Parts: sequence; C-alpha cells; structure tokens
Amino acid sequence: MPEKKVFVGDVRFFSVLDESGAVDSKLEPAFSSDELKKLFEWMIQIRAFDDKCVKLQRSGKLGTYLSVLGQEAQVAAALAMEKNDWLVPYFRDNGLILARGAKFEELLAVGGGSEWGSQFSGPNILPVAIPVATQLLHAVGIAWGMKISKEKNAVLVSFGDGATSEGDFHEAMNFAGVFQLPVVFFCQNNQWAISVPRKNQTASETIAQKALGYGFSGVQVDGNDPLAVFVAVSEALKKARQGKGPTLIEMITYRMSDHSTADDASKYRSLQETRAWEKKDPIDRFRKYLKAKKIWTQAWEDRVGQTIRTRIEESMRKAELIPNHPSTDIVDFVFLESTMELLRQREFLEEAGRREKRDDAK
Amino acid sequence: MPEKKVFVGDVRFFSVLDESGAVDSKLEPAFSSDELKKLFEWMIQIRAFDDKCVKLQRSGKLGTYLSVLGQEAQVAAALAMEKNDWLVPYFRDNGLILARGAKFEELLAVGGGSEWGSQFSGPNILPVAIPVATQLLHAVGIAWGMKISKEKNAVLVSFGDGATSEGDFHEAMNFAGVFQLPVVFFCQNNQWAISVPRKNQTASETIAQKALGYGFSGVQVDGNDPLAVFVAVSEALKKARQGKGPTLIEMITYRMSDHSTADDASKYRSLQETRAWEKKDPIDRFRKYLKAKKIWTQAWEDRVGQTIRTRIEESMRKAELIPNHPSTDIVDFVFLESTMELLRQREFLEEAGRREKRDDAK
Amino acid sequence: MTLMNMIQALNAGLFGAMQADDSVLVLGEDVGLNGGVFRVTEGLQKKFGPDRVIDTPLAESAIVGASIGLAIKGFRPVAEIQFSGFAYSAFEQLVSHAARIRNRSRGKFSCPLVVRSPCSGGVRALEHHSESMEALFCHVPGLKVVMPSTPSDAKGLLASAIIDPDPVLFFEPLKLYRLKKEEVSEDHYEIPIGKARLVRPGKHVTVVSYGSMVPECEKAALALSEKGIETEVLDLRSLSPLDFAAVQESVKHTNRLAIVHEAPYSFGVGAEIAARIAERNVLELDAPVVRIAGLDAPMPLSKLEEAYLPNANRIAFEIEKLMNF
Amino acid sequence: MTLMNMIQALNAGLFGAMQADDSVLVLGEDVGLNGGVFRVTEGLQKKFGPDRVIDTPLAESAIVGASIGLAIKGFRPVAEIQFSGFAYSAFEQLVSHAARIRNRSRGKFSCPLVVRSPCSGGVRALEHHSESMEALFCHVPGLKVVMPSTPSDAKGLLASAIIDPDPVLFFEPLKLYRLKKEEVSEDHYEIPIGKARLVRPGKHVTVVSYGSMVPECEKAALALSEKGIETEVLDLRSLSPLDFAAVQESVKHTNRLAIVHEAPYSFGVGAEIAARIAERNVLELDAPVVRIAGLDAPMPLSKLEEAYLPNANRIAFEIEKLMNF
Ligand SMILES: Cc1ncc(C[n+]2csc(CCOP(=O)(O)OP(=O)(O)O)c2C)c(N)n1
Ligand SMILES: Cc1ncc(C[n+]2csc(CCOP(=O)(O)OP(=O)(O)O)c2C)c(N)n1
Ligand SMILES: [Mg+2]
Ligand SMILES: [Mg+2]
Repeated sequence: MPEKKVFVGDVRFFSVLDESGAVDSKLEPAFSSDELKKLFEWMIQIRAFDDKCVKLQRSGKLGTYLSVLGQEAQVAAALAMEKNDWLVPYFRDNGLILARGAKFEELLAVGGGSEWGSQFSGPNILPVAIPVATQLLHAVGIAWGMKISKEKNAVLVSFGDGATSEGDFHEAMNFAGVFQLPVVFFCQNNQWAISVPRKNQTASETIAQKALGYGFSGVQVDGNDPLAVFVAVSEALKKARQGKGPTLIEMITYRMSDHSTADDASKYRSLQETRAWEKKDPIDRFRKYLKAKKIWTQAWEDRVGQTIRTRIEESMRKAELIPNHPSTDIVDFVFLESTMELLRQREFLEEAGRREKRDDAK
Repeated sequence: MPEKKVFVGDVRFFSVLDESGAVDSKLEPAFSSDELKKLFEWMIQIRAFDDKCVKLQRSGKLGTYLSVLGQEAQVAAALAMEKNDWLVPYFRDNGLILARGAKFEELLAVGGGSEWGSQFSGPNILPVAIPVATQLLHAVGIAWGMKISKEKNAVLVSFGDGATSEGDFHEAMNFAGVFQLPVVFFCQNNQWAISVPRKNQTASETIAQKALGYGFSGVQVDGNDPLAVFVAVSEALKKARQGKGPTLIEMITYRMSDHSTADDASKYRSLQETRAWEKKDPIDRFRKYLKAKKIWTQAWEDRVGQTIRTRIEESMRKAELIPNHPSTDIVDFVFLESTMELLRQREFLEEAGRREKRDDAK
Repeated sequence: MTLMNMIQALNAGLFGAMQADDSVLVLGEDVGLNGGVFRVTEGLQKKFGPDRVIDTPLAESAIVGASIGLAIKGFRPVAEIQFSGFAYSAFEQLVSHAARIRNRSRGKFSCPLVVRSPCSGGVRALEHHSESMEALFCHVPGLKVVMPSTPSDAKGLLASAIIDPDPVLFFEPLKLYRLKKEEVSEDHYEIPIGKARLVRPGKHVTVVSYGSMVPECEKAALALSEKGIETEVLDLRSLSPLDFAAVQESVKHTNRLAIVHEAPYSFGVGAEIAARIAERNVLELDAPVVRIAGLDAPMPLSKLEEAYLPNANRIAFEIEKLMNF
Repeated sequence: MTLMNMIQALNAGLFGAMQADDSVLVLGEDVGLNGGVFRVTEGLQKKFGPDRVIDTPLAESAIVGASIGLAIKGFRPVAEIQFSGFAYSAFEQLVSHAARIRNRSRGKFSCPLVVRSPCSGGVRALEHHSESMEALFCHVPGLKVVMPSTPSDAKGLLASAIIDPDPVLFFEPLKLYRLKKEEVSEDHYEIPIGKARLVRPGKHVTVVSYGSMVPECEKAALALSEKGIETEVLDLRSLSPLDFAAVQESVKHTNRLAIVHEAPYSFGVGAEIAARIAERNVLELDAPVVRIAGLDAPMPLSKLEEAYLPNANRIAFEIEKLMNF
C-alpha cells in the first residue's frame, strides 16, 4: 500500500432565507414572533446608528468611524448567545455589541475619544480590539478559563476576512483545536480588507476550510441571512458549551460602505460590484420574510425606527453630558497602584491643569 | 439549494521502499548507481558527523548540539535540488546542509561559537535559523524575488512539526499561496518538539492537510524512505520551477536522539516508542534496497565510512586551526559602515585587548 | 523646486528611487491600487506595475519577513507598516533577522531593507494609531532609525535609507504629513543618516528634538526669543545612529540642554542623550538636563491626547524654568 | 531555611503560589511533563495536574495572548517564554494588550499576568539564547519588569509578581540559575517590586546594577576595597518601576555613579538612570556618570562572548578611572 488517502475533508455552505425572503423550512429556526421582531429591531438599530455616526464624524464630533452597513445580520449572533457567554468583538461589531446590551452613549463615548466608553453595559463584552486578529487569542484564553473551571459557557470572537492572514489567527485556531476549547470563531467575510479583495487575501477557496488544518470543522453561511447566521452560531455555541470543541463560521457578507470615514472605496472597487450586493441587503430580505409571516407592517417599522432615532438623540445628549474627565485619568489606570514616577507625572498633570486655568483667567 | 458542499480536499501518503527495503517499482525513481551511492554516503556521513559532534559536545569542545539521528533521509532533498535553487535550513538540517556542499569545518565552527562558520560552501545556503519558523518567511521572500526576476528556480525551506504552530508558518504559507511562489515547504515531522508530542502540537490529523487552508496541496511521505523523500521533493521543486506554485511536504520521521545534548528525552517519552522506530531506520532500509540491487557491499560501506571519519578528523584539525578572530569582529559586522559610536566601542575593544595582553605579561 | 507637503515629498522620493533602481520594490497593506491610506504610495503601482508595488495580505510579520528574503535575494524592498502601532508583530523579524543577518553571516548576506511607518499622535486617531515607540528600535543593535520633520528632509532621508546597505526604520510623524508645504527639489538628493539639522541657532539653551515635536520647539523658541532667551533647536533626524557630536557642540556653547519628544518619558530617546551628556559633558552644564516628554502611560484617546502631548507652551515654560535655574 | 540555588528557589516559589491560590496556572513550552528546559517547573504538573500546569504548542504569541484571556477571566497565569530571545513574537500581545487592558477599560478588566523568561549570557549558548533586551519592556507603559540576582530575591520577587494585579515580566539571568546556593525560607515571603537591594555599603562610589552583572560588581567591589576604594553596590531588582530614590540616596553620599549591565550600551536601562541623575542630581556629582555595558552589537556566539560581556576586571578598571577623575 505505497499510496493512500490519509485525510479527506469538506466544507458545507447553507442559507435559510433566499434573496427573495423565501425560507427553507427544514432549517428555519423555531423563533417566537417577539424574537423575530427583536432581530429585525437590532438590524435597523445598527443601520440607524451607523448613519448617525457617519454624520457625526463628518461634522467633527466623532473620530474615524467604521460602519457595519451591509453586515447587519451580525446581530443574529447576539441572539444565539447566553448571558454567561463572552463576546470578544472587533472594530466592525457595533451591531453585535449593541444587541448584546451596550448603550449608544458608550459607543459614542469611545468614538468621541473617551476610554470610559469601553465599559460596555451588557454581559461580558470586551473592549473592541483594534490590532487585527489579536483578540482571537484573548477569546481562546477566556474559553480556556471556562474549560478549566468547568463552566458550561462559550466565547464568541468576531473578526474580518483580512484577520485570517495574521499569525495570531493561526495560533488561536491551533490552541483552540489542541485544547478543545469552547470558542466560536465568527469570521465576517465582507469580501474586503480596506482595498484588498478577498481573493488576494488568501488563495484558499473558502475561509471556512482553514479550520481543517486545526482538526475541527468550518462552515460557510449566507451572512446576509440573519436566520442562517443564527442557526450556524447557535449550533456552534451549543457544541462548544457541550465540550465538543471549537468551530469556524464564515459569514459571507459584504462591506457596503467605505472601509471607514477616512476611506474612499471608489478608488479600488467597482460600483457594479457594490450594486450587485445591494440586492442581497440583509434587512430587505428579512423584512420580506417577516412580512410573509405577517409579523411586519410598515407602521410597526416606522414606529420602531422612530423610537431608535429618539434613543440615539437622547444618547447623544448623554454622551455630551459625560464630564470631560480629568487629565489625571491618563496616568491613573496604568497600574492598579501607581508607581512613584507615575505619581510624579500625575502632579505634573495637576499643575499643568492649574497653570492652564490661571492662563485662561488672564 | 440551501445546503451545498463548497469545498472538498484530501491528502495522500506515499512511500517507495517499505520497511524491509522492498521497492514499489511504479514509484521508484530512475537513479544511476552513482546517485544511489551518493544518497547512501550522505546518510552515513551525517550519522558519523552527528556521532562525532555529540562526543565533542560532551568533552566541551562544541556547544549544545542537535542531532539528525533518525532523520537522515532528509539528505534526499539535496539530490532533488538544482544549483540555483536555495536552501533555507533549520537547526536540525546538518545532513542536508552537508549534502548541499557545506564543509564539516564550517558546521564545527558554528557549533564551536564562530559566526564565520555560517558562510557555508555549497550554493545558496542561508545560515541556520534558530527562532522556530521565522525562516519560512525568508524563503518566501527569496522565492518571491525569483518570481519577480523570472528565474526558473525554487526555494526549499525546512522545519519541524513544532514549527507549524507558529504564526510565521501561517503567514509564510498564506503569502506563498496568494503569490503562487516557487517554494517547497519541507516539514520534517519527527513526532516531537522537545517534549511535546505531535498530537499535542496540533489537532490536525496530518500536517500536510494544513496546505488546504492556503489553496495549495500538501502531501505526506514516509520520511524514513529516502526514495519517497526524493520523489516528493523533486516533484514539488519541479512544479515550483514551472510556476505552478508552492507545496507542503510532510516527511513522517522520528527524532531518535534527545532533542539536543542538553535534553534528556527519557523524562517524557517511552523507550518502547523509540524502539519501535528503530526498526524503521532509514539507513538500514536503504542498505537493504541497495544490497538487493547489488550496489551495496559491506566492504564498500566500510571504506566509505572510513573515508568520512578521516575527513571529519581532518576537518576538526582545520576547525582548530581557524584563528581566534579578533574581538573587533563583534562590532565590525553590525553595519557595512560602522557608526561613530561603534567605532568608539571598537577602540574600547582594541584597548581592552591590549590591556589584557599587558596583564597577561605581568 | 516644487512646493510639497511631506506626503508629496515622500511620494516623489519613492518615484525617484524606483525609477533609478529596478531592484527597489514597494510592498505592504493597501499600498498598491489604493495608494496607501495616507496616499504616500499614490500612483506608484500604475507607473511600476503590480510586480514592483505590491498589495500584500494583512500580516505584518510576513511583510517584513518576506522583505528580508527579498533583500537577501538582491532587492531593495521598501515595506510599509500601515501604522507604527502595528509593527510589533513584525518585531521578531526585525530584531532577530533583519538586524542580524549581516553579522550572523559575517557579511556574506545582508539586508538592505526600509520599513516605512506613520507614527506619533496629534490627530485624534483611534487607539494604536498614534504610537511613538521609536526608542525600542533604537536599542536594537543592527537597526537604523530615522524620523524626518520636514518635507525636504523626508525626501532626502528616504533616498539615503533606500540606498543604505542595512535595515532602516523610517518613521513618519503623521501629524506633519500635511502640516506644511515647502520647496523641495525634484532631483535626487540625499540627507545623510546620522546627521542632525540645526533648525535655529541660539546661544542660551539647546533644545534637541525630532519628528512631531520639532515644530513645537520652533514655536517655543520664537516665543522665548521675545523674552530674550535664544534657543538653539536641533532636529536629530536620525535617532540611531545619533548625531551626538552635534548635541555636544551645541551644549558646549549653550551649557544648557532640554530634550523634547512625545514618546513616554522613561527609557526613551531622551534618556540616551541625557545619559551621554552625563557621561561625556557633564562639567559643561550650567543647569540640570531636562526632558520634556510624553507620560509613562499609553497614548490616550482623543479627549486627553492634548494633555498627554508636550506642546510649545509647555516647552517654553520648562525652558524658562531651566534658564532661571 | 533550606539551601537552594535560583532554580530551586523559583520552583519552590511556584509550588507555594500554586498551593496558596487555585487561580495560579503555569503554561508554556515544555513546562509540564519535562519540567522546563532549566527544570524551573519540575514536579509542578505531577502535583497540580495538567489543567494547571500546561504544555502548550510552540507559539509565543499564543502563550501570552491566551494568558491575557485567562487573566481577564480571573486566573493568574504564569507563562514561560523558553528564552527571552523568543519573546519578540509575543511583543504585540504584551505591548498592545497586556499593558493596556486596564487603561483601555478604565479598570473594568485587568491583566494579572506573569511572563517568566531566562535571559542574558555567559553560558556559551546558541544564537538568540543569551539576549538582554529588558530595556525594551521597560519603555512600554503598563508593564513591570523585574530581574533577580539571588535565589532568595528570586523567590520573593516571584511571589510579588504573581500577586501583582498587573502584568510583570520576570527575567531570570540563566547564568545565575545554578551559580550559587543560599539559605532560602520555605515560607511565603515577598520582596516588593520597585525596591532595590543594598548589596554592599560603600562611601566612595555607587555602582548600580542588576541581574547577571551583580556578582561581577561584587567581585569588583572586593578587589577595589583592597585598593582602598569602598564601592556601594545596589542591585535594582526591579527595572520598571525603578527604585530611583535608592540610587539618589546612595549618590548623595558617594557623589560618583557607575551603572553596569550586559545589555547593549545605547538606549539601555543605564541610560534612564544616568538621565535621571542628569536631571535631578547633577550638582551632586563629583565626576561624570559612567555606563559599563555590553556593546551595540548582537550578542556574539561563544568565541567572542567574553569580549562582549562586562566583567569584574573591567568594572574595577572603569571605577578606578572614575575615582581618579
Ligand atoms: C495588525 C493591524 N494591521 C493593520 C491594521 C489597519 N487596518 C484596520 S482595519 C484593516 C482591514 C481589516 O480587514 P478585515 O479583517 O477583513 O475587516 P473589515 O474591515 O473588512 O471588517 C486594516 C488593514 C490594523 N488595525 N491592525
Ligand atoms: C521561537 C522559538 N521558540 C522556542 C524555541 C526553543 N526550541 C528550540 S527547538 C524547539 C522544538 C522544535 O520542534 P520542531 O519544530 O518539531 O523541530 P525538531 O526539534 O523536532 O526538529 C524549541 C521549542 C526556539 N528555538 N524558537
Ligand atoms: Mg473584510
Ligand atoms: Mg519535531
């Protein structure tokens, strides 16, 4: 037997709703109408919030903003999570973070330049990780902790297609496989990493198949279909909580917006491509489904939309009310107990503050 | 079509010689008897050199030494390489490095603590990389250079099973896939990374299958069979030179020695396991094959062995004759042109040297 | 001569270098079609093609590690790390390989590599986008570190970095990218690595700085001048190797030294300069050395960024104190 | 009290910490069954099981990154990096996350992590196995850095590092691992982080050192004493935070300062100490500060290692010169 196959692996793709909103009843999750409404609300909530934030950035009230536009089905992952699960988000997860219970004013505070905003309401949400793919290892560590203390929970860690090129992605996947950790790797493949298209990011046919190199399974879902996202995440989290190890989910979606408010996507991608994806809009599709189920009415959506916009406006006032924290905050959270040198620098900050006040008074 | 397979991949294993030395004639490479003899000589050469180096280390004449024992079939890769190909070795590649033309005294010089030894004779051999997996990226860069300048050559980069856990392995494989580079990833899976067994290094069933995540193929070969190693490397190099992209080769072998002269493997692995692998010894197996082919005689092996041992002894004398290079070598190769500060430090070294001589004279 | 900001000067420098030498390559995230997130590499791919101006996958260790291989193979890669706060995952490749290949092989192999990266703060950016960790690279034997503060220095230093036979970290203070324009020669010229620039002569006190803080030092010097304090301002331009001779010469006639950087105070570039003075010129001082620097804390998000960063006011205030010593 | 070398003291320290607190974990390459390549973790896995003493795959970024997650989740991981020359690929996790999680979340999350790693030279090891890059970590806000030079300090500092609510880099000079034995208490005790040790009192000159160079300084002091020069030797023990008060106090009465480390001369720990003296105590100096350090070159392989490293002879020579200033 000089030649033999020693490994065979595959990846499946699935969706629940097609682009017209028609449902595959075999895969349809058993949701109450309240749950379905909540999903829809979360999706229009992030779309409204994104819209507001992009405007606020333009008027100089927020720093660089990264919009979720097109990826709103990410919120379905929040519905699959339990309270004691952990969410380890990336920088394009505001929909998910809000759905898990964070407040608008918290995100506005971070965006406006205050570290205090990163204390998200909502259970077990880490601050957003900016260095691409680094957070995957934190998720692995948290999941490892759960396993060691025999908790029956799991971690969902979220990231983009570009993140899969980083060494930390690999090391995290490998540790998760070796230690059979309760972690779900939730890759939002939105086809672009700033200007680099998915096909130039990796020669792999799918991202999901990367799991095969770590001894666990990967699955691809239609990422503009919140039901498919829910089913995939919920199965994977269940598997994780049962001690059956990690899963890689590739959520096929599209970044409809520029990479950020500092980017101009027209420099590197065709309007044609974007247009084609417009037809797959996750909110439109889900609306059709809800309408067919007689859950959706225009009046209801208008009402919900109005409430959300009002809450966003209120949160802006709250965010504006957040005191300008004292400059000593800069040094006070470096360590639990400040060093002598930091205390010296703290005095310098206080003195500088006093000096400024004196100068202003003049 | 809500559910479909979007990827299927597999990995094959092959060998040419079985443990008794019997050959699969379909796969047998067409070697001249000179080539076969060369292969055998290279294998007993590294075994003799290893033996000597371990002894030299014990008597304090060499630093920590890493033996190739059990992995001698690595030398077959050298036979598959062309002159203009590049070899990017790891720290357990002395067999391969010697086969490609480096001299015993060069390896002895490095082992004895002189950077001058790393100027290996033999075409295009990089110095050994000590930080695990880092050299894979250098290989990718060299291969990239070949592609850009349209050279029809390839790079062979060598590493252990443990190296596959590092982020640099992943990033190198991914770049090689994306840019379709002429590089062969030659993984010597010797079942151990110091005390960590292969199964705890990754949950992946094979190492070869990791290639699937990068859009190219991986293959497993019996790594104690020099003909199988030759066939695999030679096919992969040919493919690379033809512009058809990278390959991952998993050479299944076994580290028969301690990890290094500083290690005691009996602390973490069973004698039973090692014994079982003794039966698969690559030299024994190849000897049987050569004997069946009427190429091998005991007298010939004795003669060749004697020559090698004599050459090793001679090289030791040469290595001892290598002048103790001046201490200014420390600063003279930091940059092509030394900085002011380095020139100041150079003077300090010269002065210190003079002072020492004066003190010795007293 | 053409009026250019620093981005335009760098872009012109890259154009020139690529035109002059086929072995010069540009690679990194978004440097090709997109022209770089700050437009420094704009138009290069169109001109020199995707084989020489390469959009890479998102992997910093690979960008640097593969560049090392390219350099060994005879190319002169100019790699971009999109922000210096993302250079850490390439640290091993820089420290353990780029910096050591020449030494390890006693000159048989070498690594003529440039790593460009925007650095420093002052533009209210996201976390990790405003880092000033240049001192880390300065401590590593085998690496050179430069940081221009004007468009024309940027172009001339980049030319030297690309021609340099050894690895050079090239930090670009992003606050200065578009801050001002000046006349820059279109021709090839080099500003030698390791030579400071006398920004402004003065006789009372020496201020040594680099990068984003140079304009602040100039402003402070102007203000102090009105009070009769003549500040000599030196822009180091190269951090490693340091032009310590220039610092010494200045201190010899001013007898007072302040060092300004926005990087954290402790263990920074300022420490090395102050230490050399303490070793070699301590008797020439009429007053203690003073370091005016960032704090020993992570760079804060935008609300507190101003409080963190030294500025002209603070520099002037500290120098007045120093003069009154 | 038991006679222990540094390895035994560290091992005892880990035993004690794991016994006292279930949340303490040990993880790294070969730390479990094999007991660590230097035997520091010997016997721990047998005692505490493979869930608390974990052999990891070969991946430094993951060892540190996963430890950060464990720390966030309430554990106290003690991660080992097999040699400090292999810590660079974990640099991003240390600098961008371990050091910043408390600050980023304004104290909601924290990272009580210890990273142990053998460092420094003197044992004729392979390339990358003798690095002294501690200064890199000192410059990073949010990290603490300690380095013991005796068995009892090792145990006491380790206890403090494990209890510390913030990340601590714990460097172990491998040359000292088995160099000498001393009486070490079996009981729990802590050596506070940030406090230097007076190794030897003296009135003529202060020598500040740490790690592998402390025994050399002691030898030099002994030799100098025979010549009538009484050297005060301080062992910093913590490099960040620095016990600068102790340095100041000593210099106040000796008025002369030498700093000794084997790390490269430029931009090292010595620079920070000399700089602070130049800023805060320059008038108390009777002579220039002197740094006795490694060279600005990669640590050479064994043949030239001795020429690279400072030693008692060189220290004594330089101090005599300093006394004759
Ligand atoms: C380590 C690192 N390198 C570079 C960047 C700059 N950067 C921010 S987002 C981004 C692209 C990310 O692409 P992807 O992972 O697909 O996420 P997406 O933005 O598409 O949601 C890059 C390069 C970064 N944040 N971190
Ligand atoms: C980055 C890095 N981490 C740790 C080490 C220490 N180390 C040297 S060899 C080795 C194991 C290597 O295992 P493998 O890759 O399987 O090669 P093998 O020794 O089995 O040939 C380790 C951990 C190293 N050299 N580099
Ligand atoms: Mg993306
Ligand atoms: Mg191995």
